[in-house]
Amino acid sequence: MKILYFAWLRARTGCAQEEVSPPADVTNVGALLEWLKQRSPGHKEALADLTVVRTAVNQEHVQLDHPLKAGDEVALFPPVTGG
Amino acid sequence: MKILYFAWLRARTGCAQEEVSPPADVTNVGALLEWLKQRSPGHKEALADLTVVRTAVNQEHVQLDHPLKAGDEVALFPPVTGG
Amino acid sequence: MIRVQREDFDTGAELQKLTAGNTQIGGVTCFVGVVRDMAGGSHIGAMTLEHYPGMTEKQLMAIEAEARRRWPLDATLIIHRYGRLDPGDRIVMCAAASSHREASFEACHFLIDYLKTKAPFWKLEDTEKGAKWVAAEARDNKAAARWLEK
Amino acid sequence: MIRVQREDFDTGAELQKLTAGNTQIGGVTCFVGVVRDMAGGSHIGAMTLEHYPGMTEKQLMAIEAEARRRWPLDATLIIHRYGRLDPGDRIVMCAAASSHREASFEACHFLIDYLKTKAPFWKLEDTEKGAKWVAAEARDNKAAARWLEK
Repeated sequence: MKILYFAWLRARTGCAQEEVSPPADVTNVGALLEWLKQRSPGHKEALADLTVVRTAVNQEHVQLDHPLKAGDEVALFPPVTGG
Repeated sequence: MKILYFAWLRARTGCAQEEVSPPADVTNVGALLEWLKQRSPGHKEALADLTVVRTAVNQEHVQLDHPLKAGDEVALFPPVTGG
Repeated sequence: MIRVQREDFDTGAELQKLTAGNTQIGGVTCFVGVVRDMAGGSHIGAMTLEHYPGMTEKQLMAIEAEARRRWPLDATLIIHRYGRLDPGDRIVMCAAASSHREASFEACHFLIDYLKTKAPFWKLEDTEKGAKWVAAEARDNKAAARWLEK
Repeated sequence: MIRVQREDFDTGAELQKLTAGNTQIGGVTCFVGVVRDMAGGSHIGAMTLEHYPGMTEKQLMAIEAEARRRWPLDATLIIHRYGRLDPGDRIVMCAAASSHREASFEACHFLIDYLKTKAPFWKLEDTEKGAKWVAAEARDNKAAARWLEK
């Protein structure tokens, strides 16, 4: 599973992109975020406040209850500020 | 007093502009229009339906009860269709 | 700024001039009106826009001033053409620049709605049945009425 | 049409291309967003727009398709830049052309409001206090929420 980080999530985790293999009980986005927190202090800090983290799966905006499957591209980013 | 006619009011009256001297009892725009109707069959036809005639005095939109004074520039035209 | 002219205008160049040098501006909304070749089911070859020189400028300036009174605007522009125009030709442009997106949208919308009911222009269309003065549309009055202050 | 690009765009030329050859179009409304040099009271030197390649295009296409589903539009355009931008630089343009003025205004407004909350762009501003990620604004969510279908 590919994880992408954007804006200050990338700065805090220290990575733009990583390949991860979460355990079988990580079945949705919310569980994935909890699991990712354990990867490093930077991940933990980046994901401390989930009210300012948005998620996309396969380039569509999703909520925390969105189910995951092998091969998904998951992106984590702050609320968007384009335009 | 200068009277200007635009669009089909000009076509029907047959004139773009004329100088008139209405009698003293013509004190507002409504009275002026009634008086102008007598100038020619074309004027009468042009002013037959006042619901489709708009008026300006000195280049400001006005209603029929707007008072007139010597030297006013009075314009008669259909509802505007610019833009 | 307002301009009444026979010649075409360059929308991009006008917008560029409007916002140049003012870095308070966050956005500019612009409306460009174009001659359609169908109106009321009749094919239109071309049209001639007549106006009332003097009053036109006066009314456009009043409309612009009213927009600037109502919204926090950094720049405004109205250009209206007259004379003979073909289908596809630009007739009018209105633009409003502001630090606030909402203000720029509302003010631009106000400019064109008010212009449609207050600026002394009249369209004479060449139709298949001959030249015809365009009638005012009730929906234009309705659009302008929305901006009446309560 | 949508485009995501580093380079600047020519607003007038884009509008010209958008409406060329379609004489059903009566008007086009266009919004151009520009980099301001003040935000939240801090002076901004420049900013860098980051985006999510792939998802950006997908979201912009979805927003455009939604506008065309909701309003009778003849043509639509969204151009969004990324990379480093200075105050006064154009960031984005949205345009909607229609035979109906109201439709072009509403659709253009919808395009920019939706883009602001759905397109994956993030602004990093150079401020006097150092580089700072711009926080999303509640009023942008409110602006987008107005378009929710009942």
